Amino acid sequence: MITFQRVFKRYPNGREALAEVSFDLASGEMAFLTGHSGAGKSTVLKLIALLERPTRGQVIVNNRNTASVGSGAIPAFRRQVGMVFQDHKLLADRPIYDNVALPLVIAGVTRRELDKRVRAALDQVGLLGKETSFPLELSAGEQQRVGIARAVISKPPVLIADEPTGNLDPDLALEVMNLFKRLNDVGVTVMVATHDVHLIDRFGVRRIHIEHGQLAGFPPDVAA
Amino acid sequence: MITFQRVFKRYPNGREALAEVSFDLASGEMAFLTGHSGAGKSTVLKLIALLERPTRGQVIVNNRNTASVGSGAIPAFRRQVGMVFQDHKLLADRPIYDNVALPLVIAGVTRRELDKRVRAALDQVGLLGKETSFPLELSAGEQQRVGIARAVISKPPVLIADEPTGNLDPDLALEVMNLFKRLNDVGVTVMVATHDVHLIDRFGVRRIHIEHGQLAGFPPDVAA
Amino acid sequence: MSRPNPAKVAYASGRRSPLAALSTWVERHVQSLVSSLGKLVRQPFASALTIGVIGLGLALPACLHLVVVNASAVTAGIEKTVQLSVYLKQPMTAEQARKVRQGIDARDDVLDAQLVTPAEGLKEFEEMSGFGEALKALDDNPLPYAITIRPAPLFDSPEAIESLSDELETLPEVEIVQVDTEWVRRLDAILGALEQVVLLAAGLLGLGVVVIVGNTIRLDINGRREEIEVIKLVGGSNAFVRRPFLYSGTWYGLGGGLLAWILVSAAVGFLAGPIEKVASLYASSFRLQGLDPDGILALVAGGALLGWVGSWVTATYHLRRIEPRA
Amino acid sequence: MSRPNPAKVAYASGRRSPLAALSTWVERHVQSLVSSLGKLVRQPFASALTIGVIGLGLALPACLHLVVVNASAVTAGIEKTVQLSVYLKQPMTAEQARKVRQGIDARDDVLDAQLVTPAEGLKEFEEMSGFGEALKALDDNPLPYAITIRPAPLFDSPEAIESLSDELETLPEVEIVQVDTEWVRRLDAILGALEQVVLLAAGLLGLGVVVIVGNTIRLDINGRREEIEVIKLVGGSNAFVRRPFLYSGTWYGLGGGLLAWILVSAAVGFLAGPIEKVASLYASSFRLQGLDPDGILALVAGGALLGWVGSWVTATYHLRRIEPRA
Ligand SMILES: Nc1ncnc2c1ncn2[C@@H]1O[C@H](COP(=O)(O)OP(=O)(O)OP(=O)(O)O)[C@@H](O)[C@H]1O
Ligand SMILES: Nc1ncnc2c1ncn2[C@@H]1O[C@H](COP(=O)(O)OP(=O)(O)OP(=O)(O)O)[C@@H](O)[C@H]1O
Ligand SMILES: [Mg+2]
Ligand SMILES: [Mg+2]
Repeated sequence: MITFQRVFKRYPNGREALAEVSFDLASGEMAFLTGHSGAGKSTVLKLIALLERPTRGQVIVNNRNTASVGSGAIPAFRRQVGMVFQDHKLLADRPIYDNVALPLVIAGVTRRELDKRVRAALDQVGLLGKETSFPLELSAGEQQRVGIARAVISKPPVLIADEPTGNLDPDLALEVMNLFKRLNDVGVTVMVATHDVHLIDRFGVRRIHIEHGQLAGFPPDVAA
Repeated sequence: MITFQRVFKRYPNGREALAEVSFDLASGEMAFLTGHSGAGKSTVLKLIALLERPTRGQVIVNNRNTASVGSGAIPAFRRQVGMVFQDHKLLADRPIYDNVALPLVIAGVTRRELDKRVRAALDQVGLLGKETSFPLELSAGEQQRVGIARAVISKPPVLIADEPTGNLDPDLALEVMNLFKRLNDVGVTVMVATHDVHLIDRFGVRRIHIEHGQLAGFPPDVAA
Repeated sequence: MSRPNPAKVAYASGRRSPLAALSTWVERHVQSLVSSLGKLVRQPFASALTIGVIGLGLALPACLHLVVVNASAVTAGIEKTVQLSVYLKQPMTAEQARKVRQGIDARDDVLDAQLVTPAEGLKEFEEMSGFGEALKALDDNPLPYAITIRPAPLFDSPEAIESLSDELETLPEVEIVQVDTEWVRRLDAILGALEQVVLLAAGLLGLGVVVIVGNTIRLDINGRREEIEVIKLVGGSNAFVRRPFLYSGTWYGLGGGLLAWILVSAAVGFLAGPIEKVASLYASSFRLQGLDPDGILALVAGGALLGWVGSWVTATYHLRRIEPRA
Repeated sequence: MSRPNPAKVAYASGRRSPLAALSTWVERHVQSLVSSLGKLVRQPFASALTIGVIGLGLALPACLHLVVVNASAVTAGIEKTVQLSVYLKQPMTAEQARKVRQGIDARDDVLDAQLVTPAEGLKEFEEMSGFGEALKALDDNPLPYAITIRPAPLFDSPEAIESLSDELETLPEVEIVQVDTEWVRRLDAILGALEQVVLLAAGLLGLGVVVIVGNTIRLDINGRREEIEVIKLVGGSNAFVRRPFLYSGTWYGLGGGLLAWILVSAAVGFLAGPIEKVASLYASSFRLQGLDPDGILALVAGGALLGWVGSWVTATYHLRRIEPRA
């Protein structure tokens, strides 16, 4: 579902974020993406969502080589990839309901179905009843969960998340990871970048570790 | 240095974030602020920085009752309080140098001194050499450290940080906490809101725990 | 990717029928239309500023246009065609004078030539000068034969008239040639120049409206940069992001057009009194002319169109450049 | 708070001398000045849009003003004061005529009254009509005595002149009263109305410039909302945040003023040719008048001032409302 073939990424300012990364994530598989700060985790996810393009090498997502996706086709491509961001990326001037509904509005879903699905998604992240609140009226953890609801509402075959639990307390972090696992169980391919070594240990899923822009073996855990 | 006296906070939307919180943090003391997501940690820090005002009760910072600080005096007041934010709050269209220098520019420091201090602050967080980069060209952890450099550059007597390690890998998180500890050692009053139970255990500093808007005893650790 | 997962197949469901797609499309547009209007109404001050600027920009050429229209109406009441008076030498017989008239009348550049006998001339002079009875006392009519000439339509430019006048003066029977209604021509020249100014101003200000709307939309886009990035991040196309801006721009233009109409009507109402009073002193039945229905339509529809054009150009240009940074 | 910590005392150091503070203040302002200009230059298209709109807004009243100035210059060549011609009844002796003149001259609403004897009248008529030699043949002068009257300055309104004319006509010695130069007055009335339009337009467009700059600054503020929040978050005062916007606004206004000057000059250059050609046909030495140095200064400095005012008002109003949300 997600295949990296000898991907090299240099940013316009000359910084080389990925040296040569190759991996393959099968359809319905789940993986943690780990590595120190600045290792290149977010870069990998940006390449999958076509927020950046590789300098060299191939990135194949959902059977499509991203190199073949022209700029006009990017929106349709992105609708196949659910994303959860470190900084939530919510619309501050729209209520939670509208934020979560956004992908469906873009896809042109009818009002009735939209309403049903928004409620279901908010229920899944435990935020039913907050529809009319605005993002800034929520705590950081609550905002994070709104972002997750938005990422899954259009039922994308691929879901990527960049440190989705960084702002959550341990209980909530566990809950969110369980949510990702449940989605994975119904066939969604999931990739989660995280620092949370304790969570990684708890879930017996595949781990892709990056160090200085290259795949590497796992380091010894730093945990207490 | 920071005193809360029976503080009650209700947000305009009717949500009661703090029920009745009282504590006292002496000058030069350091404390962790903990609690589950939505407990009211950020609300406490917002009250200290006068980003919000208490509905009832007194908040006294740096010997001043915040109730006596008129809106015209808020800027001067805030210059006495260094803040590190969960979402960095950097200026995306200005290089790192300008971001870090901002508090000094506001304070009207001369060019020469400014230059010296910006370099010193960047050095402290290990980002010397990135002066001309823009925030979005940095990884999340690097941005977080830029925010810390900006918070400490004007040498404020009080430093508050809202989950400053949420986006950092464990090594870096430890390093950042050590930086806060060092600042505390030279007399800065430090208050850090965090979820990171492992760090809390490592540092033998005071812990203020909030549960449902009230001070509470510490919960058992969730860690692995 | 390999083995089909039954759960997954159910999960990625949902083709829609063409009819449902159409109804969704209509629904979307109606919603954009209403919500963009709602947004303007919710920021009354800001919208008023933009609409005010556009309204002024549209009102100005409209006002100038009315100035020209009305000034033309004033001068229209006056005989506008230039006329030449040819006074013949004395003494001259009626027969000779008629011949001269025929000669002039035959010219290509003359529409018609009319002979004025001394008797007719005297009568006209009496009426014109107001000397009335005084002249009746004259024993003898001292006036010469005269011929009044209207130049042919294609030869009424000042240059043509000058050469006509010069040529006539060389005739042996002609004493002197006079070109009349000089001041009307002078006024006409001013009006002509003014009309050029109006055209120039209308062009510039039409461009100005596009620019104003474009600028507003550009800054609006800038102000909603984050929102746009987020929408693009979750898969919104350029067209999707642009739609509300097009509606806003059109509303701005429409509002500006309506405001311009109000401004022009107010200006006409404000000036009608004094101007008509002045006119009435000269027994002129002049009435200040306002915008006719066509003009109003042009103003309002033109405003909306310019608004749409301005927002389309700007939104298309600027939205392409906003790419999500994550 | 309790025991003084030596490390801490050293840490929170740094009072500055008044001189250093002043030099920092100057340095800041110069820096804002330059950097705000730099920002405009770095967004050439966007800045050009705003400056273009302001330039148009300023150029228009300036152009209208010039229309009036030049139209006045055209009519200034013509005797402007109204004149009444009073023709006395015949027969009349010179003595009687002089008495009538004295009676009229003594009136409050008459500036002066001049007697025109039949001989003088004939001479004038000859010159005016171009009949020349023809009239020399007259045996007898058929003209009556006439009195030409210039009304007193305060009594030259159309109404006053009408009543003066009416009263004079009731005198037993008066045959008829004629009010001259009607068309000049008509033209003047049009110019007067136009001048009102110019005043109205200048007022509206001055306001328009404030509104345009204000609107631009408002949208600019909106677009930099995040930046403003961050600056306020780290302790920037309203004045600190406002400074760059004031400089931008002033630059916009100044640029607009300069552009308006260019536009007006271009329009004058564009129209001067045709208009002067028309004028030359009538042997008039009329030259199209452009902006004088005072006008240029007013345009440019006025533009800058209006820009400053617009940005000050908007920035003060809007920046207060942006409070950091964290
Ligand atoms: N847009 C960009 N332009 C230039 N350099 C960039 C850009 N984005 C990231 N980088 C650089 O690339 C490197 C990898 O960044 P990336 O964000 O992928 O790291 P990361 O593993 O996600 O780190 P973190 O855990 O701190 O989020 C960093 O050194 C960063 O400075
Ligand atoms: N501006 C606001 N308006 C209304 N309600 C708010 C606002 N900010 C916070 N709240 C509410 O107050 C409660 C406490 O929020 P706060 O941000 O203080 O929690 P927190 O402890 O920082 O949580 P987290 O760990 O998720 O950041 C939450 O339930 C939130 O919904
Ligand atoms: Mg990252
Ligand atoms: Mg918080």
